[in-house]
Amino acid sequence: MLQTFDISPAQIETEKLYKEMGLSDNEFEMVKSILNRRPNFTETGIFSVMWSEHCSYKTSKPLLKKFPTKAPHVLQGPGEGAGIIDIGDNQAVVFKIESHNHPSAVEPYQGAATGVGGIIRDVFSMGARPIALMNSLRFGNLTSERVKYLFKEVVHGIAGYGNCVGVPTVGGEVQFDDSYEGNPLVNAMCVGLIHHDEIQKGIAAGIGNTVLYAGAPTGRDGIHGATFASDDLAEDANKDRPAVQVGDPFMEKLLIEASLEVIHSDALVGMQDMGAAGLTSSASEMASKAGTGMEMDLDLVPQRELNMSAYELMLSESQERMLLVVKKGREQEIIDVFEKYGLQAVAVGEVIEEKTFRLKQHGEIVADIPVDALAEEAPVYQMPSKEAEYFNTFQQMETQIPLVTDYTEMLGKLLEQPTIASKEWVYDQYDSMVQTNTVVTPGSDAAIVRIKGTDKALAITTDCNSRYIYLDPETGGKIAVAEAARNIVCSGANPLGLTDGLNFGNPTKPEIFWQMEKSVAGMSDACRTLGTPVISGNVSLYNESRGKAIFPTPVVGMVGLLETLDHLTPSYFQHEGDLVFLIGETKAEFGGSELQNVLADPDQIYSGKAPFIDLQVEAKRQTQLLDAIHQGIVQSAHDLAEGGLAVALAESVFSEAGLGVSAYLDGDMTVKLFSETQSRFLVTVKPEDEERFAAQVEDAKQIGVVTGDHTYTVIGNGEKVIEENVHTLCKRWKGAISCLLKSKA
Amino acid sequence: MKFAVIVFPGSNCDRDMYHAVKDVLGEEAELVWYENSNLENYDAILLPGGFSYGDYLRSGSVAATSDVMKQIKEHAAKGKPVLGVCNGFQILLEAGLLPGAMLRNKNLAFMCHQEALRVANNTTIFTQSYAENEVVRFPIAHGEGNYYCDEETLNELKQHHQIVFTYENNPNGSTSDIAGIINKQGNVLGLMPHPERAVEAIIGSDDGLKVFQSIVRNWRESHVANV
Amino acid sequence: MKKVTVFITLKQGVLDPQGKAIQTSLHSLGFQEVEDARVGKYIELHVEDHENVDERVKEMCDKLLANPVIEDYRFEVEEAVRS
Amino acid sequence: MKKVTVFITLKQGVLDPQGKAIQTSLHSLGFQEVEDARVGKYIELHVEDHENVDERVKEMCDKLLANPVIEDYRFEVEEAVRS
Ligand SMILES: Nc1ncnc2c1ncn2[C@@H]1O[C@H](COP(=O)(O)OP(=O)(O)O)[C@@H](O)[C@H]1O
Ligand SMILES: [Mg+2]
Repeated sequence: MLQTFDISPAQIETEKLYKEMGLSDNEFEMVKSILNRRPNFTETGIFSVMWSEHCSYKTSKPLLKKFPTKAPHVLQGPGEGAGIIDIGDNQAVVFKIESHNHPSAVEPYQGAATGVGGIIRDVFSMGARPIALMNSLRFGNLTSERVKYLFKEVVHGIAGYGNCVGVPTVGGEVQFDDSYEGNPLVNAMCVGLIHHDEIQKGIAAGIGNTVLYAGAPTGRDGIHGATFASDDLAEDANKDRPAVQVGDPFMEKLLIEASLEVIHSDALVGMQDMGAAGLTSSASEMASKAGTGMEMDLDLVPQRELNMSAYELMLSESQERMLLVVKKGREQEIIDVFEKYGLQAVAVGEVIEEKTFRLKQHGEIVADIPVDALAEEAPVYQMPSKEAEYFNTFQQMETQIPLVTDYTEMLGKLLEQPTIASKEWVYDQYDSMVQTNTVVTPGSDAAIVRIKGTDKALAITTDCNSRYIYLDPETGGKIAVAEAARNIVCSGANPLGLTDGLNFGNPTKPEIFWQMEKSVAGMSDACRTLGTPVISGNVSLYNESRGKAIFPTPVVGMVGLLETLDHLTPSYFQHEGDLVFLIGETKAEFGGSELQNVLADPDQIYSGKAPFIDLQVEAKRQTQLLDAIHQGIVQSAHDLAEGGLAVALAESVFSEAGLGVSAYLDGDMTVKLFSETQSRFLVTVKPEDEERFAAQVEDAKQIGVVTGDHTYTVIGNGEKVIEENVHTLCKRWKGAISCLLKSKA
Repeated sequence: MKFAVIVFPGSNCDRDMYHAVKDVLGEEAELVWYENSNLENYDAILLPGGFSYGDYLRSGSVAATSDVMKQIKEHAAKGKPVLGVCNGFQILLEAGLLPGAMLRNKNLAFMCHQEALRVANNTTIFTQSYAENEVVRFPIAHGEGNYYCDEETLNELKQHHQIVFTYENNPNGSTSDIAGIINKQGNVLGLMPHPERAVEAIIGSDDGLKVFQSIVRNWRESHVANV
Repeated sequence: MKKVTVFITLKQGVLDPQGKAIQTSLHSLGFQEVEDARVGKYIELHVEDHENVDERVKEMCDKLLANPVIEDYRFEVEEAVRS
Repeated sequence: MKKVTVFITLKQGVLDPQGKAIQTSLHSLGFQEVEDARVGKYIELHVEDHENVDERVKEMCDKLLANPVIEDYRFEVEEAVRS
């Protein structure tokens, strides 16, 4: 680690030490002209973290502007700790997703755990009580010991943290593909509930007010985490290891309770968590937003280790810390609340009129920077973009129908693919029920969390099929949003809005930037058509290992509202004799499909076109299905995703109800069973509601009936093509992941 | 009847317990912060689940040494009901109010799902609303619920009918499938599964309600008798 | 200043699932020679000098650090080297 | 047969919430003299005699027992006393 003591501003410039910290030559020149002098070591560090992609979004900002972010029900769009959407009755829902990919690649347990801790702080720092967690994970295929280790430890880390803080982890997704082998993705989402009058902002208003530091003391953990999160993962991740932070979920739990208690005091002016770039970003952003300045005395900052330099104190990413601005003279009231919970809260500075960020240590000024230069005036780059070569090739490819001879065996094989297989091994380790609001636990399309004291509930899902996005970023981007909305609609809820977690490779490569640009364009289109504004999000770039990028993975975290629990609709079949309807026609679409994954040669697994999607058709079907659900004529609804109809039918009979299905299909069986055509739903209806349903939902066609014999049967063109015991299929689906984890590489 | 739900730093099922008693059952209940509390005016004490003091060192070990435990011991000595669920059970074990100890689940993982339980003793003040040998469903959510005691203690538990709930399909390796035990006096119950998470059908089961109903019924009966 | 090291182990006869898991993993990594593994805790305390350090530490163990139902403990006291 | 004792401790500077909690709790129990507490793991292995016991154990630590990102380890090897 660089030491600050002996390094002079001149040395930083002549020896180009700023480069080591992540600033380019050009940026260093900008810093000099902002300050009208050379920055010292601490200041250089502060600029480098604030201008890192993680804090400034310098390459992604132009893209993020394309997202629709406004709607009458949006109370807070992107820009604060988390976005807020009105749900009526003076209540609102607060949510955001955040990535912790790089820390998790290096130390999976702590990386994932602190990712959960960070996103929870984003939500309760708005004044909301965290009521649900989700996680969206990507790993390489479960064949190497390293990948298995990463997968197991990430799950343990999420469980270790989330379970302890008492926020239920109600759902998520896990996908496995080789592109994530060296660079797993760990995205965590938190949802909170708030009353309108409790909304807090991270602002440092009121000249003379006091800046309070609360929570864990600062150590040397995670220094340069923000810039580290913006770097390509070195082949030997070991060298980054000292940067790993360790979380203390117990401390977090106390911070939640204390923070949610102080918001009721009118002594509190603003509150923000210390996330990436720690004290630096929280303090400077709070001042910048309020149009004020801030002065802090670093000697007052609680410290866990001896002899910490100003640079280390400002850049540390020690966890479980908050920054508050409190009315002058009323500090003690706030401090008392924290003390009740055994937490330290100390005055470390004050809000000043001069719009500068001034830090003192040992009686000397160690940094003096115009506040806006850090937050608002960070450089923004328009990266060059170039269509990926593979794209053109894939677009030219003729659609081929893969050869499947044994449909029963293929169904079983698909159910064993880890991306499709039951994720029970994962979610059984999460406390999904604490707070006693979880109406639908993990294992369905969307998780459902009721709101006590009302008849309402929230539906929550995360989705992103990155295979489609790799093949065709724009279409894939549309599909990601549409699929999330489908999951929400199937549960009976109305989609409200979404948070996005944009995970991509190195944006300075034109083909990667093209992927970003196109997928954001596709997502934005879908958001507009489906009426789901983007209220928050996160960008994680440089997800590469050995120079190879991950599949573009813009995760969508969507929240919907059930106006009444009467609308709640299960994803699996309910009664023998119900009619099974398929909404939407099926075309031969295998690009990026699970069938392609199973059959293809290992060198070129995915190829061809991504499935086509017409957003107008999507919107129409979602609206019609939701109307039918609200009229009470739908017994179950499930969307079709990986593995197509065959897998969706299987998932619909894997329940304790002991049901089976008989489906009748015509045409090419491989297409009908395994194609991944979009905008399709599997719905069951009571026989007496058949006509009403068909009148309501235009594109629905009956394809079978729910049976009571626990058998999965498909009659294709008049012949039996699949007949299998449901229990046998279920066992393969349920056991696949633990089986892969146990088997030797 | 008035319930106290003790809140330790790190308790996280305190509100759930409160909701079950106050909102679902309709009895009086208060959340009582572990410090400076006076428990004299409460008729029953509930120790909720969670991770008191982060469950650092051993689950429940730090909470078990806190001052409030002295009052809880006094309360128990008077024969008043004490119910510890999950972390609350672990605290009761660590404090010596119940015999035995908790080990990590045999698969070393935290687990959370519904479990079928058998009411092995329906004559206690916590279970008298259940039928004999009734099988019920409560959620479990724990990493250290593998109940351990030595032979001698086990024999004693059996002899005095102190085993109140057992698992139908032992998920965690507990000795003799034990899910919940009671003290010899019959007024301190500890159990790993969560009855307070099973009080409304909408959240998966309402089989746990009878635990709280039993406590209330018993209290009413004895108070009517006293009047 | 004294440095106290407390070793806490599971009692003989108490099943140690963690130890068992370690043994299994070591085997699958090719360390067939491992016949048994047991996991315990190791606590380092720095304690101000005090007349009865030994007695005080014993008390700490009995009151908090070890659970006598399942655990045994022993400890060592030495002069702390200031770092 | 050798008895191997592995001591695993958190690296200097790595947060040890468990140690912190123990220290606070010892204080509230009246053991004010405790200035610091750190928690580590203590693993006892019984290992068949092998030419390179030390090397093998080092390998076990690197591969499985310790997490080199946040932990340090040391170990002792002695002749096992059969019990
Ligand atoms: N990482 C995870 N954490 C919690 N729940 C998960 C996770 N991964 C998958 N699940 C749950 O498993 C179920 C199936 O997931 P998935 O196959 O992604 O569903 P879908 O295709 O309908 O989006 C969902 O209920 C989901 O919440
Ligand atoms: Mg789905």
